[in-house]
Amino acid sequence: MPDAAPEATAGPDLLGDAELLRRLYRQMVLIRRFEERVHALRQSGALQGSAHLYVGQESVAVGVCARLRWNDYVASTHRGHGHAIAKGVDVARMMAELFGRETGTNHGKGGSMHIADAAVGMLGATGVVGAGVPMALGAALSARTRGTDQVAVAFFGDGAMGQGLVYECLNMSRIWKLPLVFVCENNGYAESTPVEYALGTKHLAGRAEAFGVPAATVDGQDVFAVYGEMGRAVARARGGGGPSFLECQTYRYYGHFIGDDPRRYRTAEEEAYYRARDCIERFERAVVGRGALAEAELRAIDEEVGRTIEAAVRFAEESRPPAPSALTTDVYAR
Amino acid sequence: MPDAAPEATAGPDLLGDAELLRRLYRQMVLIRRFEERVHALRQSGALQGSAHLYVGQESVAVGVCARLRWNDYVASTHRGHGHAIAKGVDVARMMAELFGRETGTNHGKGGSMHIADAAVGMLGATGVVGAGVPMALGAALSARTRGTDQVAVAFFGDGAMGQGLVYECLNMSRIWKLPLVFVCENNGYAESTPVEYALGTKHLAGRAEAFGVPAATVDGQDVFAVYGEMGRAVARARGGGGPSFLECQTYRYYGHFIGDDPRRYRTAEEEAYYRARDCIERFERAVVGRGALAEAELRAIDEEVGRTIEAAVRFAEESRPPAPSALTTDVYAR
Amino acid sequence: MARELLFSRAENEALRQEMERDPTVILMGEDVAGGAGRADQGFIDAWGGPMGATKGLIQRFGPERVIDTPICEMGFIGAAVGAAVTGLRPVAELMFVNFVGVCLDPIMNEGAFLRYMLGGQVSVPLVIKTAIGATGRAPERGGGSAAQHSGSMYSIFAHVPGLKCVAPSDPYTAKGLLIAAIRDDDPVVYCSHRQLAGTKGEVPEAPYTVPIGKARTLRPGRDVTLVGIARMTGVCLEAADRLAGKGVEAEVVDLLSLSPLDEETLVESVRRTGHLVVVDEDTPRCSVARDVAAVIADRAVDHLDGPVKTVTAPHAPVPYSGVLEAAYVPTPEAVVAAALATLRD
Amino acid sequence: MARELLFSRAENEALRQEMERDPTVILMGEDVAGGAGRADQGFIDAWGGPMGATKGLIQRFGPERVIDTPICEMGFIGAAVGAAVTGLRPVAELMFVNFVGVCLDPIMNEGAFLRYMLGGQVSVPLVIKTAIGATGRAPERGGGSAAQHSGSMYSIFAHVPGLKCVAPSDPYTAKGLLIAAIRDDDPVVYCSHRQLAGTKGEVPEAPYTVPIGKARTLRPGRDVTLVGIARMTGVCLEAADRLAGKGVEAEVVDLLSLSPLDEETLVESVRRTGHLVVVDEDTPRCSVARDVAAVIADRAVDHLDGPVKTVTAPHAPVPYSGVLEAAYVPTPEAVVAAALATLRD
Ligand SMILES: Cc1ncc(C[n+]2csc(CCOP(=O)(O)OP(=O)(O)O)c2C)c(N)n1
Ligand SMILES: Cc1ncc(C[n+]2csc(CCOP(=O)(O)OP(=O)(O)O)c2C)c(N)n1
Ligand SMILES: [Mg+2]
Ligand SMILES: [Mg+2]
Repeated sequence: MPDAAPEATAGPDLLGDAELLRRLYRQMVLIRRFEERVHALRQSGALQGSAHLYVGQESVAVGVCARLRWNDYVASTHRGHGHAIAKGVDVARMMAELFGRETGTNHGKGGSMHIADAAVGMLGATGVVGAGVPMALGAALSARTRGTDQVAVAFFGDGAMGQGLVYECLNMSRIWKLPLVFVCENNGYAESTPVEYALGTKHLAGRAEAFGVPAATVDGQDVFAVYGEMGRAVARARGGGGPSFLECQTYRYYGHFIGDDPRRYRTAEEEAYYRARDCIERFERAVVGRGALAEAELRAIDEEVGRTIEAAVRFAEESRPPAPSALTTDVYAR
Repeated sequence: MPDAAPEATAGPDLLGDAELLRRLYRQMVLIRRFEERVHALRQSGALQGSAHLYVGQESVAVGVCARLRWNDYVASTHRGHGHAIAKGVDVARMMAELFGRETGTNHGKGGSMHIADAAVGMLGATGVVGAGVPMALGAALSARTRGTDQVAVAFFGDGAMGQGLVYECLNMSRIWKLPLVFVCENNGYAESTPVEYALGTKHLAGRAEAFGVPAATVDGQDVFAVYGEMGRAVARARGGGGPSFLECQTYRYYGHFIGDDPRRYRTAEEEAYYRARDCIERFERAVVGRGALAEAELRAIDEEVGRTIEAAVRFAEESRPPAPSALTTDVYAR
Repeated sequence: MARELLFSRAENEALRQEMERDPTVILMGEDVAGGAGRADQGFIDAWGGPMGATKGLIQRFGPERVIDTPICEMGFIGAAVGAAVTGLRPVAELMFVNFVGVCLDPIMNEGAFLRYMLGGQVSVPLVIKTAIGATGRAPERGGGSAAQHSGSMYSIFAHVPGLKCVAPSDPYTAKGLLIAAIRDDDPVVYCSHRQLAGTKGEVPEAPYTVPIGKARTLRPGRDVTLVGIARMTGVCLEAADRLAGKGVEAEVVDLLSLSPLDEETLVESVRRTGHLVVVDEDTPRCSVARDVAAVIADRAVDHLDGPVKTVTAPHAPVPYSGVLEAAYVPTPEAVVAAALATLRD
Repeated sequence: MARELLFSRAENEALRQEMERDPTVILMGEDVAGGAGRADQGFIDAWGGPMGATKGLIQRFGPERVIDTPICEMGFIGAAVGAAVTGLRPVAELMFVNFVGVCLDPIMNEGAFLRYMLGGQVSVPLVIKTAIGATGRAPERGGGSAAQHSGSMYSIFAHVPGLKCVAPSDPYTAKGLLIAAIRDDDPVVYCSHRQLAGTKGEVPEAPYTVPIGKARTLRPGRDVTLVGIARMTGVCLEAADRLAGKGVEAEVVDLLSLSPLDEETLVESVRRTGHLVVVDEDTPRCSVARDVAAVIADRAVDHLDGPVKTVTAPHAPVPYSGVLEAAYVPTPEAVVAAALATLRD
């Protein structure tokens, strides 16, 4: 297994776009530091509440969302921090949400599994496996009916491919030619269940193709590969060409939720294999190695991100919890 | 369109089995006469209650069930009379059920959409589109766990292929290698919605293949074709080889339910095309034409079937409705 | 003379008028038009939805707003939720309420909870239009539609916070409640009783709303309050007639809104009459009927002069046989008997 | 001294003993064992189900009887129904009760209705084991699991004819009710409160059943009846202690069986005490709490000396924030206040 990690696949066009490279890097690092901080806060007992960490998969969210406009739509999953950050949700308000504070994205009512920010098209994470997919489909339908050229993205895991709902949506997206991109994050596991057991295969794109939805499989730990394929999918969607399916092969470094020990069901060798392909390190090697960005630039970004995260934690800690009256507001619009 | 109807595909082995031929013929005619009688009773107002007629599709139920043993399982649909008769349910008790009588298969509590007879492995029709499929899957799982070599069949329509549930079952059947045969009766319509609109294609077998389930498409109006392909599927299932998927291309002659006028959504030409391929007529041409059975034999069967149906109607009409107390029995076993 | 319309035509008119008024209103469901994709062959609007309630709309508004769906309630109602939070006001047709079995998730966990989970960021202006109730076919000649097509089940919707649920009892309330549901910024389940579809009544032509959250007193009376839901309101009126013949003055309240519940009207009525019978075609356990009874037992117990009675279906699925189905659904006789029982001393 | 066990170990023991006793009992669900298909790599039983309640069973009974499923509740619970009518007694794990949204159909339209629709031809000996309730995490340091993972929702199951539904309140009733559910020939939803999983109590080692359909009186009292469900039974006991300090003798009834309902025990208690408070973590509308209240308002109205009170969650989804979650769930203080309100005159 320990074959050499392949280089990230940035072509010359991308390597020439320093602005883009900085953005991709910053977002990947921002997600990782956010998550690591959440992990530490949970370990210390300072923070409680259900949370599923995205570390290891950053290149998927970042590569996908880098192709989107602010008013395109994203529907997310229980493992949604990365999607939210990549779509532009403010990390301070996200952290405050995890702390259950009034200043949180959802005013403390949703927590990790439901982080949303309608202002940037983040429709929300959903805790029911698969349930975000029709939400994105509906957003795509809505965009088309309203005559905009907005695109919708549905993120979901390999586990969600057990749910029939996903196939219902593949079918509808195709017959209505909707501007929808299915992004399947195949990290190999649903909780402790390996994908090759649950679905009888490690390769999921073929299922989408059987529904007439063009599908591609990419190395999800290569942000350029994701960005490249997503470019084609978004162009198809925005151009009226209908849905696409992107299978991103990736890996989560932590357990299913904070507290889960993944060594109960995954080998150290397998983990090592994927960690050797770490999306941030590969990005750095490709970009610095080929002189597209100076290492110092990256370190400066690291530092800025570090400060941003610490400010987010302070913001969260200093924010008030919701007023007791919040218990029964927002149940109805009126 | 009016190309010549192809001959039914009986090979010499089948043509030599007069016993089997008589059985296939009798069951197809029994289903048709039963249904036509129900239609007439409904038209005259003598009978009420939801019912969906199977006429036109007889060769599917008969070809499939002719490969099954009495204790193999069948889960059916809202259009279930044909499946029930082919699996060996008594038509008198079925007719009594439609009349809502105590002597009915379900003692009058289920009606057309739920006809069942556990004694012959008919697990029941179900009125929720797709819901019979997991039932058959569970029966297959049960057979395997109990160590029998029973096989289960799930009948469902093209419309059911819109339901994600069917794909959940394809997936489970495959990973667990269950003795299950999926029989998709593609009659081109779900209510008034054409399959090529609802599913974007007229060809459904490829979807099963994408789940790793071996699939075949047959001319569902040719009882020998169905019987042949079903033979392979049952052998695979009983031999531990796992599930199969059979797409049977067929047609219903009447409307979706009794009272629906199919000319609101189907052309006369299309109807003529399929009627020219009528499964009973093609059978008769093939069998009599090639001397496997004498025409007189078929006429004798016709007569016997006619008497059986009339006796069934009399039985139903003379039976009592359920006692008032039946309203609240059978809710619980105890 | 005022204009009379069939119940299902009143619904049709409500949909048409709202779709005209507001271009964000769309309609989705199986065969809401029918014959889909065959317009070039002259097949359009072949079906027109259950009871023909959506007939004619596709000709007026086109297939982009009157959307025939594949059979996938979980998927298309989930999509309706997604559309509702992004600028549309979808009306999703759930052919029979029993099929909530295949789509409770988008109705409850997403549709109803989303606004709260998101801290009020979004509204979910969604209508789920569905058919409820037994068929009422001729007892001796067969039966109805049996257990999977004849339920009422609205107590499930009333239970879920974030949802609203209404059940009209005549063409007038059908049109008014459907328009109110469409204009409402929250998800509303609109329950249309299949046996009412063919009934007639006065319906103003101009659009109007019947307010969600308000019950309606159809007949005043001082001896006992009869509360009806959907078709049971007619049963209560008939019972009230019969009770009048026995010298009992029954007040009839048409509940209309199952969630939110108009507690004030109910409490106020029972405080006057001292006696309550709630009539509900749904099964009894955790029903709207018992919910109303419990509210009264909390808020008006001092005014009660007898047991609070509920007349409901038995705790059993709906039977097929016409004979059994007729015995399943509450009758005026049963309501009269219950009313007399509350008055027993 | 009698043996003490954790609630979740009591459930584990119940499953193990029944699977030993009866080879037709099987277990299905997501990660009920875990690490599936990796036994050759030494990964077996990696997870052991929610709260580890099914840990160790696959080693004993093998993957043919302890079946890890893909994530497809509608499919595998539908399959469990099919297995139940063909000779097995499946226990299907529904990780959290909210997920009933994706599988109500096989539970209701098939599981619960099948026997009736088929005129008694088949039984459906199926157990759905599910987790209910809020997390109860520390208020100021974040939150719980929010709206889609913290519901109670058993009123939906109680509403459905053909289903039974139980909710144990301690390790003893957990083991006894789970065994009873497995042996029952009808479909039973077994609701396991997540906050009880880590509680300890006396549990006999030999298999035993706690009868379905019977409530249990945990503390006698003559002034007011407090009825608790699952974790709320402990809340009632605590409230009873506090009420004792105020000179009020509260009787505490542990409901245990939500369907069928033990009306006799309830009616008999309220006839003695004349006052009733029902405590339920579920939302109020069409809840089990209001169902019990309505039964009393019908059957024991003459014995009531005050309003019938229910103490429930508000009509709102479960919030994430620990501060709000703590305010969401009924507390002993709220029960005491309700009890005093029923005694107000
Ligand atoms: C309908 C439903 N069933 C079960 C669960 C419990 N659950 C939460 S996450 C998860 C696994 C999801 O796996 P996958 O889709 O691969 O996403 P990943 O966790 O790997 O990101 C499960 C079973 C759920 N949330 N919803
Ligand atoms: C879940 C669900 N949705 C909708 C319906 C209403 N309905 C009954 S039959 C039917 C069409 C089914 O089409 P198909 O599966 O092709 O079977 P066919 O009627 O052609 O035999 C529909 C939509 C239903 N019974 N169940
Ligand atoms: Mg995964
Ligand atoms: Mg069809």
